[in-house]
Amino acid sequence: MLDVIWLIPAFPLAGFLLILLFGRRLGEPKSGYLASAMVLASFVVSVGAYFDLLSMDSHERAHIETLFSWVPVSSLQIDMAFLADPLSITMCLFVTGIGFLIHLFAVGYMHGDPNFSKFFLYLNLFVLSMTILVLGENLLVTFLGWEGVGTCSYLLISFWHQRESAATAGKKAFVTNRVGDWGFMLAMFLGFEAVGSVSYHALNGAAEAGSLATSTATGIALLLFVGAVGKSAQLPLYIWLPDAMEGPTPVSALIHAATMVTAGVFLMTRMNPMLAAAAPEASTIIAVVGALTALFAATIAVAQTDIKKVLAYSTVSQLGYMFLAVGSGAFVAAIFHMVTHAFFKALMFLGSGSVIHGMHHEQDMRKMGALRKLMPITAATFIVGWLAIAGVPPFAGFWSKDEILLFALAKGGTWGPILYVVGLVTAVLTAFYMTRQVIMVFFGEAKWESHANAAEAPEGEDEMTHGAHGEFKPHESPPIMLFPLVVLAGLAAVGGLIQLPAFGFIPDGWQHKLEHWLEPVVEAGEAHIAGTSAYDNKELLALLAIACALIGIGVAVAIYAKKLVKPVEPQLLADGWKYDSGVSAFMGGPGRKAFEAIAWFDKNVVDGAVHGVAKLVGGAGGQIRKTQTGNVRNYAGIVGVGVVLLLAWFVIGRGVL
Amino acid sequence: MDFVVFILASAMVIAGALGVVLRPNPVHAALSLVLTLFGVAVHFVALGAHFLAAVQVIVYAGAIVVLFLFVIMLLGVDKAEDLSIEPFPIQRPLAAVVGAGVSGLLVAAIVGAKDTIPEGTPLGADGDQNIRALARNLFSDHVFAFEFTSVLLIVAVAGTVLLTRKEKKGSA
Amino acid sequence: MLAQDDFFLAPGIEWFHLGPVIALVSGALVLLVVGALTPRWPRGLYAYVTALTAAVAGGLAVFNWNDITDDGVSTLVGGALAFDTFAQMITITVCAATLLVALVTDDELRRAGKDGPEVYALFLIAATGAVVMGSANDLILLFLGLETLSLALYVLAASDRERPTSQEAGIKYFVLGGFASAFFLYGIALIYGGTQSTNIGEIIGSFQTSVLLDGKDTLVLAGIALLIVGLGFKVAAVPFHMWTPDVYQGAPTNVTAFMASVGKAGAFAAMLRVLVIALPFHRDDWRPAIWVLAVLSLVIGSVLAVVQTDVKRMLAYSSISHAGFILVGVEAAGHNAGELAPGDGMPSVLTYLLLYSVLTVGSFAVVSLVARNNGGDTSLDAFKGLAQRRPTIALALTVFLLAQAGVPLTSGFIAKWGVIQAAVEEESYAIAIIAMVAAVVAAFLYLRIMVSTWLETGAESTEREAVPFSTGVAVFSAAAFTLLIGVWPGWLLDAAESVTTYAK
Amino acid sequence: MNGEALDFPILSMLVFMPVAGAVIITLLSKRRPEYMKLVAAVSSVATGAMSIWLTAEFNGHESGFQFVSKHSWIEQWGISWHLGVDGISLFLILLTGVLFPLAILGIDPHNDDPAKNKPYLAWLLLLEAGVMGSFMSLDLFLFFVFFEIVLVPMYFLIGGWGYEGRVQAATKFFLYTMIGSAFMLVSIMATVFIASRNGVGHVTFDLVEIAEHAEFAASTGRWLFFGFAVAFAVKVPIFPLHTWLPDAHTQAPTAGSVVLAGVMLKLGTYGLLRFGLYLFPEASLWSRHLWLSLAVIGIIYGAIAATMQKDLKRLVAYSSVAHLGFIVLGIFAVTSQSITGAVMQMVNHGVSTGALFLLVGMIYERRHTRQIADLKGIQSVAPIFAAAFMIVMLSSIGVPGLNGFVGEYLILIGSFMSARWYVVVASTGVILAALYLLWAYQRVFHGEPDEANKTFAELKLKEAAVLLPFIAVIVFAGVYPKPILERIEPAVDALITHVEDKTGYESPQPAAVATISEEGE
Amino acid sequence: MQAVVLAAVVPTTTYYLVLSAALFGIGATGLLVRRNPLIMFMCIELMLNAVNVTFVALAVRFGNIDGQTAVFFVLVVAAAEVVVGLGIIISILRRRPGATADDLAELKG
Repeated sequence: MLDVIWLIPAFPLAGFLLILLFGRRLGEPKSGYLASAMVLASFVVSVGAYFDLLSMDSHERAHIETLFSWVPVSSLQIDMAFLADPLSITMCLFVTGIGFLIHLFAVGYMHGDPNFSKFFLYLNLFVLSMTILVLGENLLVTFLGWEGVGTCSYLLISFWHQRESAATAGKKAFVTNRVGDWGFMLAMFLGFEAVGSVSYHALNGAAEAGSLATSTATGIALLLFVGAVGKSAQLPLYIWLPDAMEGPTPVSALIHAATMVTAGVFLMTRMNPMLAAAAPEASTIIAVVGALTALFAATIAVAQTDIKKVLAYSTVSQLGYMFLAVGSGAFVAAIFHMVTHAFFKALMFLGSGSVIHGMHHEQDMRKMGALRKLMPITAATFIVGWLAIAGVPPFAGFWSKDEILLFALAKGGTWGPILYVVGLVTAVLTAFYMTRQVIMVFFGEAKWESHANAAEAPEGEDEMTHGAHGEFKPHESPPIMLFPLVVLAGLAAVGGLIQLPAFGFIPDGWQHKLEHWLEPVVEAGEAHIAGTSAYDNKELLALLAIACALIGIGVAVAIYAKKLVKPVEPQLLADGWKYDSGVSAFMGGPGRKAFEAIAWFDKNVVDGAVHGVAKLVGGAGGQIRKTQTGNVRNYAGIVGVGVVLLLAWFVIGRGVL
Repeated sequence: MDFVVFILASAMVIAGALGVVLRPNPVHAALSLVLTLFGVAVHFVALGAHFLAAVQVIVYAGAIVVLFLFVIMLLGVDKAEDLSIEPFPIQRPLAAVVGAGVSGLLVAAIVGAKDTIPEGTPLGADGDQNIRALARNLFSDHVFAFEFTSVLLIVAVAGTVLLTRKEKKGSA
Repeated sequence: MLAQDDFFLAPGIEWFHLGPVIALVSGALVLLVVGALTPRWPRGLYAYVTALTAAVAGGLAVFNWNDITDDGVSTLVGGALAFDTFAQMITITVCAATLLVALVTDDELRRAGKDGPEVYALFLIAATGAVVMGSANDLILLFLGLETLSLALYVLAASDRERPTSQEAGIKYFVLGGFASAFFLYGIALIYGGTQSTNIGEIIGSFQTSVLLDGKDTLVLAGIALLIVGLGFKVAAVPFHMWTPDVYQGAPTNVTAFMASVGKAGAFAAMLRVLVIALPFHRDDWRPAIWVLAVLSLVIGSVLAVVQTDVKRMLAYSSISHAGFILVGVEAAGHNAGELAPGDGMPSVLTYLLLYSVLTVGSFAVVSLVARNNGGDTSLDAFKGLAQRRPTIALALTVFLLAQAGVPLTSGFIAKWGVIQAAVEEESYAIAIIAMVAAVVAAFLYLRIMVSTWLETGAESTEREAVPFSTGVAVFSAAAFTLLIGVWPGWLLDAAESVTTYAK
Repeated sequence: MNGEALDFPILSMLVFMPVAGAVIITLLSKRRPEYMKLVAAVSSVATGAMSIWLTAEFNGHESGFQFVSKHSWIEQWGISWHLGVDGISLFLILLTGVLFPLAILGIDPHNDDPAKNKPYLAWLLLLEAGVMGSFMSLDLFLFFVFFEIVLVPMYFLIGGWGYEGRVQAATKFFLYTMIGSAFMLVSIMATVFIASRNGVGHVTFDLVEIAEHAEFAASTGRWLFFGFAVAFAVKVPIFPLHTWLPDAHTQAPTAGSVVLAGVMLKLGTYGLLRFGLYLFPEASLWSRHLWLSLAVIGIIYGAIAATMQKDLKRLVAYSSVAHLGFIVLGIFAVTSQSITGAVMQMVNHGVSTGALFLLVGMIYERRHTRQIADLKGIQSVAPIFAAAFMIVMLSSIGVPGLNGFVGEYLILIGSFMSARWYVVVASTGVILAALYLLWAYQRVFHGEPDEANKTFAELKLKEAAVLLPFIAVIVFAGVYPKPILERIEPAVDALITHVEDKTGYESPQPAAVATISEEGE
Repeated sequence: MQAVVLAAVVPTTTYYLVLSAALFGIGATGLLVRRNPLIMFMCIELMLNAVNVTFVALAVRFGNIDGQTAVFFVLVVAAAEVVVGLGIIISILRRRPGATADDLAELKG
């Protein structure tokens, strides 16, 4: 199966091309099924590859499949090649797996959309790009996928482009991502200069062999991190992700929660030897940025009212966790969290999609409530997701989050404890705002009744609303949408199994499955931190984490369900600390002014100089022509002056002197 | 004696020249020109260029100035020019600069070269000899130029015809 | 002394070698005499007789050229004329231009109803003057040639008595021309004072033998200055150019064409004779002066051309700019004047003169066609819509204008290239760059004319220009020549490069 | 040089075929416009076919000039008709050969009277001949002739078939470019003479001979180079000499814009390579920081200026300034990758910007406006049109997988080794590129179409047929650039070796390239 | 005393040349100052005569007749010039009686 690893991207590509050519003819829902089938096929290939790898000796678990020479210019030889190793196959598995589920979901969700097949066109293109991203044998192939997913993200966010906000959000996502890409590209350049190649093999090999200067390695690592910050929506570039919720909900689930946004984490993990070779400060920076983002986004999520915005900020926050892991050297934990997060966050996004679908495209949580009765399956699955993200054992989220916190503390030094505390606080907040959301949506009183008639479909969306408006009643979604929810809920519940920590009470064979699997790629497993006080007290830490989760849940229940305390939702938090609006204001204000100034400069100074010269010539001509008075005596006078000057030059200049 | 002649003739020349420039009436100017031309002729005689002196008087004074006067009369442009008016304020200073500059620089050149001008065997002062020499020179070295002057005269003839012939429109 | 008096050596007269001059004068005489005697003389033939005469004269010059290549250079008629290929080249240029002008004039005059033979005779005589200027080996003869040319041009400029501007042009040209001639003559006198001769061969000999012990010969220097004044006036170099725009504009268009071609060719020929051939020992003295004149002409000619609205006047200023270009070549020729390896300066000037003559006659021919159609209007407006009315003529005009702008694959480019190359070869980079930049400024004016011609539409009522046969032939052959040389200049360059001068 | 491969004088034919077409069109009667179109089609398609054939016959392993055709032209001045192709010029010729038939056949000048299009077609063909010649000339004189002559057809195309401000724009274009050429002309001559005295031994305008044998003193070479460089800098155009470009682009008819952006701007960058780096290696290296700085300024400045444009064509024009900045950056970084990338980017820019102009032209045809503010929501009414625009735009932004990226990437990665900090700044250009293009796209295509745009017609079959080759190249060159790169590279390597031999400069190599390639096996 | 000295002085060539230069300058000035075209011509004649004086003086000094020959030609030229010039003036003044040089300024700029 490894020889045909290229089939993983090839199936979505085929889907893309088929829909491109026949999409309109296929129409709804056939094109959706076609797309889903293609992704499923990819998933099957991935599974096959997984088993192939599994059958190999752990240190030979890397297979490079070169398709063709892509960019060969003398010393720069870049192949279009795919690397099948535990990391990439892990990624492929969950990308295609979750991707398939979301495709299915979308078939239901996008029902009735006039651009139905186009949506799946984009989705398949996205899966294609994403699989290229993760399978890439070198940075450039990854970058191809990296930009490809960015483009798809742009296309999908602005899918409902008639809405100004959607169009703007798409553009914002792309441009912000490009800021990160700048770093990514520079990292490649630096890597090529230092190593003569951009393949992971060569770069990581050089890093491991210690043949890279620390400064170079640090540079590469941090520049890649800049790229990751952009793609994975970390501070300060996270601003595009909340806006990206303008896209259809399956898109949010697939791209802006499960897969694309984790690409940064994947990249850092892929390059982990480079990070190891870099100065320790690099890791610290990553960890700090991750932790700060986690906390920052969590605080914002607390005050959001849009069902998807909460999830979006939550995603940012969880991604921060992953970077905290990366920065702490917990690459396995990062991947682990990535996978579990993919499960539960995709689940919740789809759940929210189901809610939105059922609520006739109403996203304001304040207009929901008590939906569990009307949408029982959605509610049940959502609650699983909630428990998972809140960190309640034994749901998946608990295990991964716990491991990250463990590593953060084990990092030691000045930063270790601080990061750990930040992580804990974030965990409390996470539990709090997720509980808040669940309560607001599924419990409490049904506020949607009073808003039923006022609930107008947002502008430009009327063609997508279905059912009669007259009798407004939220309804459960069709089976095709529920099926993915159920599957994901299952995964979210038991996903932790893939990497249970080495707690005493867990059987040996179950422990560290992911770690062992990923070992050829990521050698720094839990054994790495063995001996630190954190490691020794990890059961204690786990209890602390559980406590935090419960505190968060408890407080939220107290406030929103029991109404013991009046909710405090500062506007500042709802506004995201005014950061986004500040950036926008800057861009629209001084930034735009500066651009305009340059345009003005171009028109008036640079071009003005050109026209000035023309004017000067014309003006000089106008002046000089005044000597041409038409009077013959004047002419003679000028001739005479010429004579005198010439004579003077000859007689005095050349003669007498 | 030579010097006295020189002074007198030069005075004629300069006076005449100034007359041309300064006399408002064109007739007076033309007559002043005659004075100059005679002065030049006197110089020619003093220098032994008898033939040229004769030609100077005959052609210049006799023909050219007469022609001038004839035209003045023919056209009736003997109206005196008001020299106190100069429509272009810069013109007179300019003229002064040009006149003084040209003369001055030429004089400077002449003075600067006065010792380098070679002196050859003086030509005979005899008028006959002068004419002979001139003729010999004219018909040997300058015979082509001499013949070519006829072409120049054709221009004068044909040109005048072209300019002054009364022409009926559309006819040959 | 007395013995010598009786000794008279009649100079030999090489009749055949004088052929071009004789042919031209004879043609003029035939026209005048026969024209005067036979009032029924078919008028249309004047132009063709003139053209034929010019062609014959040019052909004779080609014969002469062959003789010179075979037998070497010499002098004619007792050292009065130089018999060298330089002179023949100028003769050919002058004859070619005269031929074209005659063809253009034909219809121009007939239409105006004044077609005496005098105009043609004057053309031929003026051409004779120019030929003599180009071949003169004696400053006095050169002066006579210059006066012949000038006087004929004065008359021709004033010859359109219908238009006051023509007469104004005539008198301005005359007054200033006389003024400049006086300077020129004084220059000859001063040179004579320094060298005891007016014969170029003897002048050179005098400089070769006399070694100035102390100081400089200020007489000669002042003489050179004044000669440059006279020549500068004739070639229309700034600041002696003042007459040019007025006269070019005022004179009848065919005469303007003649002035710009034959007049300029003769004047530059004289300049080369005087400066490069006769005064190589003072090349370091006169070169800077020429440099300044060249730059001034280039800059002022181009800049002033840009602000004009009358096409004739534009072309007048452009001719000043062209004069600047040619002066660049003269300057280049000055670097090694008098040496055995004379460099590219002289050939480049000769090439430029020939090519520019054809170009400018072609341009003015088109101008005359347009002007006639518009009641004598030569403003830019008159050219509007020409492309719609007469695409072929417009195309020819475009060729001429592009060539004047120095666009490749036209003769103008070859001309400019040659001159600049000569300058660069002598490392006169500054002047080369100034010339090229000035050419760009000047290009603006050619573009303006093209814009009017092609891109603007004229009044509906404007009739199509009538294109008489002879003018059409002239325009067409000039355009063909322009393009031909642009693509295949080798033979002309060969000829120019092989130009020899009599310099003893 | 192996000219033996083909007896057929293909290079000369590439020049003369369009000329012949132009001449025939000129001679044809005005009343039969369809014949003119036919002749134009035949001659341009034949030229295109020959250029494709040339590409096919081209020996990709050869670094020297191929298909050389050399005939003495103006012997007196040492000038010959000397044409040749190497990897650097090959694809520019191909691009020219292919772009012109598309422009001629696919784009009608917005002119109701077909008879008036007679000169239009003739000028286009002449333009093609000029551009072809420029890319193939191996003689300084010949190159100058072609380089200059292209101004004339372009002038008339802009002036005659352009938009409201056409005359001024055409004049500006003509004079601006001519000023640059003025310096080059003097430089060419000086080069020839100085070379003849220093190493060459005789007066010749032959590029190869001069480049190989001439030894210029450093200061001399710099002056000479300066003369050339000014001309090319205007043509490219390099900041701050770029202001003719937006005007010319905006006012030119669509075909003119396509050709201008597609191939004519490349004359400048091509010239910098062929007549800058090759002819004056020392001076080029000496002045490289100036070039690199200007290139980087151009990238950022062009992008910013583009962002603020209100006219769609002007926007694309300014984007050209930015894109060409990348190419200049690549040229003067002097590494194998950067120059190869620069050459490839010349082609890429020609394709994608050409296509952009084509699309903008189609918008204008439909809406008679180029103002962004007048356009809205076109994607809703013309999705295929929007998709085509999107692909071309993404290529222009430099999204990997499309052609624009490969060139840009090679330029940047190559330049990074020799001009690190320039690249750091230049790379931000990719952010800005996304900004201005996406913003424009959003304003034009997104949203609800208003009344005026409701009737925006979908892509027509003919238009699609014209666009398809562009898009095919965009995708192909992005996915599989190897056939292009491997033909370019030998020539570039030879050029770099030449530079190294002449100056002692060492083109930077990645540090561990040797060891890695061993490991890689 | 004075007279003796004067009589003893022989006017050298330089004297003539200086005189000529002065005459030439006066002629040039006159051309710039006078408005009557006829008088402008006369000024040109003055300049030509100045040249003649130079030629003759130099010819005598050199013992070289060329200078005198030159004067002969100048006379012819002057004559021809006057004829042509007067022809032009007549044709103008016929049309515009009394016109001065300043009045003929239609062509300019």
